[in-house]
Amino acid sequence: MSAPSHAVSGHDHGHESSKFQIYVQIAMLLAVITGIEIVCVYLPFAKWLVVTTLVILSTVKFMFVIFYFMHLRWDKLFCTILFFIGLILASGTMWALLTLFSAEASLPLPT
Amino acid sequence: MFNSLPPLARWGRAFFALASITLLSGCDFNFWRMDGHQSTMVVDGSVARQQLEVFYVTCWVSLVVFVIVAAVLAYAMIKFRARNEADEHAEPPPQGHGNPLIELGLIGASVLSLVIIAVPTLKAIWSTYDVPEAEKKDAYEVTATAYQWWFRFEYPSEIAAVNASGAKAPVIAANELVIPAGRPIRINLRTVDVIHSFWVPKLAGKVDMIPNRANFIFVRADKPGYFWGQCAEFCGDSHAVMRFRVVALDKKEFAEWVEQQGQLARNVAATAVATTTTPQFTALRKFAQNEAGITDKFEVNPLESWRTKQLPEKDENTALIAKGRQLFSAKTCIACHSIRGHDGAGVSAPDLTHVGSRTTIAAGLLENNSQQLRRWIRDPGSVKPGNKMAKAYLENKISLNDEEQVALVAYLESLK
Amino acid sequence: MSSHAASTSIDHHHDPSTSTGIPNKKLLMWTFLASDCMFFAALISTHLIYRLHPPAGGLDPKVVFSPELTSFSTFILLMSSLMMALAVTAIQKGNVKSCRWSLLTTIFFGMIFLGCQVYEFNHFVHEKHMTISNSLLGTTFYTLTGTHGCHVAIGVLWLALMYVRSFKVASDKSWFSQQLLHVVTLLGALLLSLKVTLGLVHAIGTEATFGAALGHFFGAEFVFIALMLIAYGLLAFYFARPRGTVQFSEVNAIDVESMGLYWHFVDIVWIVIFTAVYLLEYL
Amino acid sequence: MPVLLKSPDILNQITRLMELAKSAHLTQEEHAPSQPKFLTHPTTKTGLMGWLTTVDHKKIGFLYGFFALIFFIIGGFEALLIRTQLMVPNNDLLTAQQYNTLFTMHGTTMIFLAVMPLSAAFFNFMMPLQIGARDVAFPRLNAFSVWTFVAGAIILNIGWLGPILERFGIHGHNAPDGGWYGYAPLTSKNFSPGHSIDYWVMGLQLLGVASIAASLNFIVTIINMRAPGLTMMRLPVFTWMALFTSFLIVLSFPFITIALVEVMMDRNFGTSFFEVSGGGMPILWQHLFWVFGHPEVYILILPAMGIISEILPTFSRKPLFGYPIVVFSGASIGFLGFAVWSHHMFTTGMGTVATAAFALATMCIAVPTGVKIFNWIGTLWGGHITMRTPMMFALGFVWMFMIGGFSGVMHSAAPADAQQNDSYFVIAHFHYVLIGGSIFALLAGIQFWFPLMFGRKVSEFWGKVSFWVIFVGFNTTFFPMHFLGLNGMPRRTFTYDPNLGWNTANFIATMGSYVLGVGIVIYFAVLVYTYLKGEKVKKDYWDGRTLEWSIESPPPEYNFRVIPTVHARDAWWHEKHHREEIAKENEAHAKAEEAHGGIHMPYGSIWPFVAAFGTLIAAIGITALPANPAPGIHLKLGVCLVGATVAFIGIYFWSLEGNEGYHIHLDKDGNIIGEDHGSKH
Ligand code: HEA
Ligand code: HEA
Ligand code: HEC
Ligand code: CUA
Ligand SMILES: [Cu+2]
Repeated sequence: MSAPSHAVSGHDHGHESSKFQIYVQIAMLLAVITGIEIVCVYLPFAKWLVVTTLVILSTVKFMFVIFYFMHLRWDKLFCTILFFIGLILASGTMWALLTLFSAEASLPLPT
Repeated sequence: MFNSLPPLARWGRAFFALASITLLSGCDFNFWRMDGHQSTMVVDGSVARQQLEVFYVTCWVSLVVFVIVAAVLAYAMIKFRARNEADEHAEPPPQGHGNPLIELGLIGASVLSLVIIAVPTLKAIWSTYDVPEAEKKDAYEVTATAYQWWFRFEYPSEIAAVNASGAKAPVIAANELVIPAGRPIRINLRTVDVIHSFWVPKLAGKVDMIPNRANFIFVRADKPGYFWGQCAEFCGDSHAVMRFRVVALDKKEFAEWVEQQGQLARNVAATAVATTTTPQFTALRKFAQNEAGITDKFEVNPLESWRTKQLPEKDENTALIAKGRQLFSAKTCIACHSIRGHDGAGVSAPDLTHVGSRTTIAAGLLENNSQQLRRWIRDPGSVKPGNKMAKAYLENKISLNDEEQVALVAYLESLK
Repeated sequence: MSSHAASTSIDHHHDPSTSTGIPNKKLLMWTFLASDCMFFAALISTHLIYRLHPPAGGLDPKVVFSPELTSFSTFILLMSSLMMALAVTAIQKGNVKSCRWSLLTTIFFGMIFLGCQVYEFNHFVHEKHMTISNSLLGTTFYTLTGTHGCHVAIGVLWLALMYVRSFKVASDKSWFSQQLLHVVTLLGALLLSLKVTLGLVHAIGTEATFGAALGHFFGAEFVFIALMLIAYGLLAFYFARPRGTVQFSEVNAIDVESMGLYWHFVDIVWIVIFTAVYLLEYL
Repeated sequence: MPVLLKSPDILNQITRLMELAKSAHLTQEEHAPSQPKFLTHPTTKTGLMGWLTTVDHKKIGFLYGFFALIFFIIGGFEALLIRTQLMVPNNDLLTAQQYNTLFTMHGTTMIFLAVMPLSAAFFNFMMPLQIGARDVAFPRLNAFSVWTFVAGAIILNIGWLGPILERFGIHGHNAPDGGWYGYAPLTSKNFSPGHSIDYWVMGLQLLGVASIAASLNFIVTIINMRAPGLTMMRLPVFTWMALFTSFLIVLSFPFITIALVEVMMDRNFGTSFFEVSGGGMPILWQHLFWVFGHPEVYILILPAMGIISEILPTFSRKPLFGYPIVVFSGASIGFLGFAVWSHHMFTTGMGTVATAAFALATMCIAVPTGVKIFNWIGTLWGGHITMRTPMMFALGFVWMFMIGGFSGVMHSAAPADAQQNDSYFVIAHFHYVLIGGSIFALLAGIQFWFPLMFGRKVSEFWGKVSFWVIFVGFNTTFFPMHFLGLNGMPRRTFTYDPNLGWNTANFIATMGSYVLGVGIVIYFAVLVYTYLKGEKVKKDYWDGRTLEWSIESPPPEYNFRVIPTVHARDAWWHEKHHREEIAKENEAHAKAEEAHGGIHMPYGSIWPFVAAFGTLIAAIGITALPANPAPGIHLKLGVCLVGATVAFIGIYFWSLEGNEGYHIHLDKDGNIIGEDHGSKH
């Protein structure tokens, strides 16, 4: 994630024009993964397996978008850290909340 | 330990001495003794005791750490203080930046002190949470339901007739929870409106009553006694006056009480038709806003006061009672209250079947005597702002004249 | 900041006037996105908690949701992200024209996504009888996806403003009124398109044959179609006519890039929502 | 320009005119499109317009401070009313309703309208000075923050007009009365039918927007606008704490924003997030609130710790002991702060495991906090401690905060907390950390930086008198509350019976609060006097260590004649001990800067104010207007729409305005010898 672009200075946008290719490829990849996800749901596998697969696949999509489309790969590491502080805290809090509410003591009153 | 006052609290005393003479007439000094009716320091229940023990651990650890740190701080403040002009303008001291070893040592020491606190904390979290497995069989179950601003207590294991035709349902009481002493009690905590909290400091710490949530609390009273409780979660206008009582009885007395509560409401035969008798009653004295509803006499031995309440009043005016019973329907009280065996099947208000046998009314706020009963039914809103009964008075245009008040009071008092 | 002129080269990953070399606007955007993560964490948690503990007798999302439409709009949003990324590269190279086209496409895809959402909400309310207030599922679902939709809408608005901004001509005294009209026309065209498309979809849904649907559609939407065409005409031939050197160049790359970050973020939130809210329900 | 021709002194005018035309022509070419009239930059620096359009971080800081202190007095007045009601049992000074309103507004005001903005005031004023910057990264965003804060404060307090509206037959308006953490479902339409909760919801919502916007700005400023050589590990600790606080705000406020949105939807659109009848779980509100709420209390204390970490070294004439560890512990406090929220919910029946986990996590926080205390003592150790007023308050902080921290640790033992929760023990705990902590530190900060901000010095004698009165009053008020709590007195009660053993302690507490009030009055009276008549002082009054002391007091609008180059941690202290080299360096830099066209200053702008004003209108539409009877809802929506439009116009014009500024030129002593408005950037 260090910035190779520093070496390439000025109007030499050599690596930039190849970005077009990368972007299109990634977009295709994202579309394909989305397709796989949709298929996954209907596969007759164990629930935990499908859920894990879905979570992993979405994470992959997520990472591709932030590292390529959002240039984290080419930007200063600091941007990545900054965003991941929020991301990790957000996922952590979400996880904690879901866990708390799954505890027996927290079940809503049966109706 | 609280006898050794910090110097600042002594200042407080000085203030107190200055002004108390004029302002405080009935003041007592258990500020330092910490043994009020709702004290968490002088307790009568096993759960509260465990919680108190944890508190003492935290308190002592904190105190020790505080004394050490404070001593060093005080020493530094005195020792390194610039004493005069020359000192202040002297060459600055060496510009040292820190000492990792000291830092690590102190971190280690802090962690250690925290471990001392953590261990009993963890133990008590498990032991105070629920009735211990071994005693589950013996545990007694009650359901407490909070309403704005009173409590309803239901005894699922005590089934009794609810009307003359013999339909059965669990025994229901309000605002005074009677439990067997010595036994573990598991109280289901429910609420019908907002969040409330069930707190009887001498028996156990609080647990909240939260809508759509099946909370419960475990308490055990060491011995028979009379305990003060209080709703401990802000629940609207009259949260402050949402109180209740717990009465713990020995086995035999508890059984008697259950037996009596299972009865339908007491019938007092009218000897004459009420309209012809002129009732004798003392005038209602004026009550100040927020005036206390509990007398000192009651305080002396509340459990004894409770016992007296179980027996019928001495000279009952039967005519008056009969008229009160009529009025209870006529004034639409029955829409909200129920009196098993008499009229009324309302469920949105305290069950009044045995209201006469309770020591307090209006959720522990007022002592249950004729003056306070009258004060309540005359204008419930002035006692408990925003209260549903006052709202009903407005909506149904209920107003009671002196005579009616007295009749109703007589009737209510007869319900033992 | 940005005191260095455009004449020298611009390194888009390094801004020498800041301590870290990251341009201020980019840093601002990344920090905001970190914060936005927490917004969506709160919303998604609310939704999932109530999905894990649904009230008895609540709606079954399997019956309500339609995976085809959602998959389609997911795809659309992914593509809009691609176009956005291309817009950023274009302007970084100083290619204003290409940047404009990419922006327009992004706007277009964004509008399709919004259209799908409007259609979906409409469908859920009228056909599936799930409203925001009649069920907990509706409550959390509409709030979560609605908030996401608001993000998309704000993004579209921002894109539209940026697009118009790229026409600001240096020597034009009336640039302000021009720009205002341009914005209004663009937004008008977009809203009219949305209206017309939904009208078409509605017509197809209600009429039996395609011919009847078209007839119904033209009958009902005639005025809107006409207005829409006028708006597009104005956009293409009046506002976009060449008028001199524009004040929009590589220097503005950072503005487009920050906007892009926002847009991509909206996309990744949707990636999460798509999985957590829709797909998991079909297990 | 034609106007000029009418002027009598023709010759003179014509030459000027020609010059003007020339320069106008020049600028025309450079960045041609002439701005429409309303987009021209305001240049007034004085009067009302000067304040409304200011983007100067110091003036904005001053605005924050001014409003915060007003609200502190208001919140304090509310507290005094609370204390007066509780002075004796069964007091009837206030009705239950009034009392509930008072403690709600007291808590909300103190936290959101007094302590937070006061911290923001120091962040604004001092942080850029400490990092050697001439402004924050986004000056207009900064102005937007302060005005949105004011809008939020207005919404929150507008309910006080209720009794007046009542006279005109308009009912249901009241100041918020649901407690500062407004637990659902008490805040639902069902149980709070009037408008009071709406005011609370929208007020907090606007304050959230303001806080997040301001914090984003601070984060970017601290990370990106540091003077050359000022690496992160050389940052003054106060700036570090500003950074952490801003992160906490940015990361925790979203949770309350969403929670408030959900309440608002429940109240207005029939959703059932917290409606039991629709399957909602009110407990969810508590989680969402405290995920925000606990970080919030660290938002209140971290700036205070930063201030203390500046004052102690200055008055011990020694650097902060263990700087890296202090910084790191600040970060861990902030981070751990997100993992302990449920310690406010020990009594909600979370089950054993969750309770234990949160109890342990909470205890962990005592470690990094302890580290700070130890390092402060280490800083004093071996120093030359000069006991000036700021130092008195700072030391008072260390003592009092410690006591508050220890009662916090007592809370963290969940079984003990089952007794303490919602009792006066909690009240004692958090007033020790909030007043003994935050307020003491902020009062110390005011004393400390007053000479810098206004160029006048506060009388030592009166400063110390105010300290002692406040200190004694504070302890007399809140120490007895520990006993009250342990003796079973519940909080949020407007009355109590005389038979519970609480009379004495309550009476003492009330007397103490009066003493505290007198102390606060003395404190501010002295400040006002000093502001008007105090003795003038030269720069660097306290022999300071960080960069803010390197400039004149009061600071000039451009802050630094030359952007300083930093070589060591306590940059100004270092500079004072290496005068010659640094003076040379600075001269070189000054020349370079002048060659680049002088000092860049941003123009003022009215648009942030307009945008904030729009949010105010919209919020009034949402909160104050009734939905019924019939045309009501349209009026309501209409007003909201108008507000949103105004806000949008504000933001749109603000973006069109562009971020150009002007340049000023200085002579050697920092006097402005010229301004040029011609050039861009
Ligand atoms: C400035 C704000 C602030 C700060 C800094 C703190 C700091 C802490 N707080 Fe406090 N707290 C509040 C503001 C604050 N709190 C408020 C406003 C409430 C009530 C909200 C409401 O209900 O309205 C509250 C309530 C509250 C509760 C809930 C009580 C209840 O309602 O039942 C708890 C429970 O754990 C708690 C714990 C702590 C702890 C462990 C710390 C720790 O961070 C303290 C750490 C500090 C020290 C421990 C002292 C110094 C350390 C040493 C000298 C090292 C050695 C020490 C040891 C080894 C013990 N706080
Ligand atoms: C930073 C936050 C902060 C600060 C500084 C304070 C300051 C004070 N607070 Fe508190 N307080 C809270 C935050 C704060 N508070 C919170 C969050 C709650 C919980 C609310 C809730 O439960 O929802 C609370 C609740 C609370 C209660 C409990 C109410 C209840 O539960 O029933 C009490 C009771 O004594 C109290 C007292 C005080 C006092 C005496 C001060 C004093 O320090 C105030 C000192 C200041 C002054 C005295 C101002 C001086 C001004 C004047 C003297 C001008 C006056 C003019 C005239 C007299 C005409 N506060
Ligand atoms: C809303 C319908 C309503 C009506 C009608 C009503 N009450 Fe009540 N009543 C209540 C509620 C609610 C309470 C509990 C109030 C509290 O303590 O907060 C109560 C409490 C009482 C109590 C105290 C009970 C206790 O154990 O604390 C008595 C006695 C009483 N009511 C008598 C009456 C009489 C007599 C009438 C008719 C004149 C009446 N009520 C009409 C709702 C009603
Ligand atoms: Cu019920 Cu407080
Ligand atoms: Cu906390």
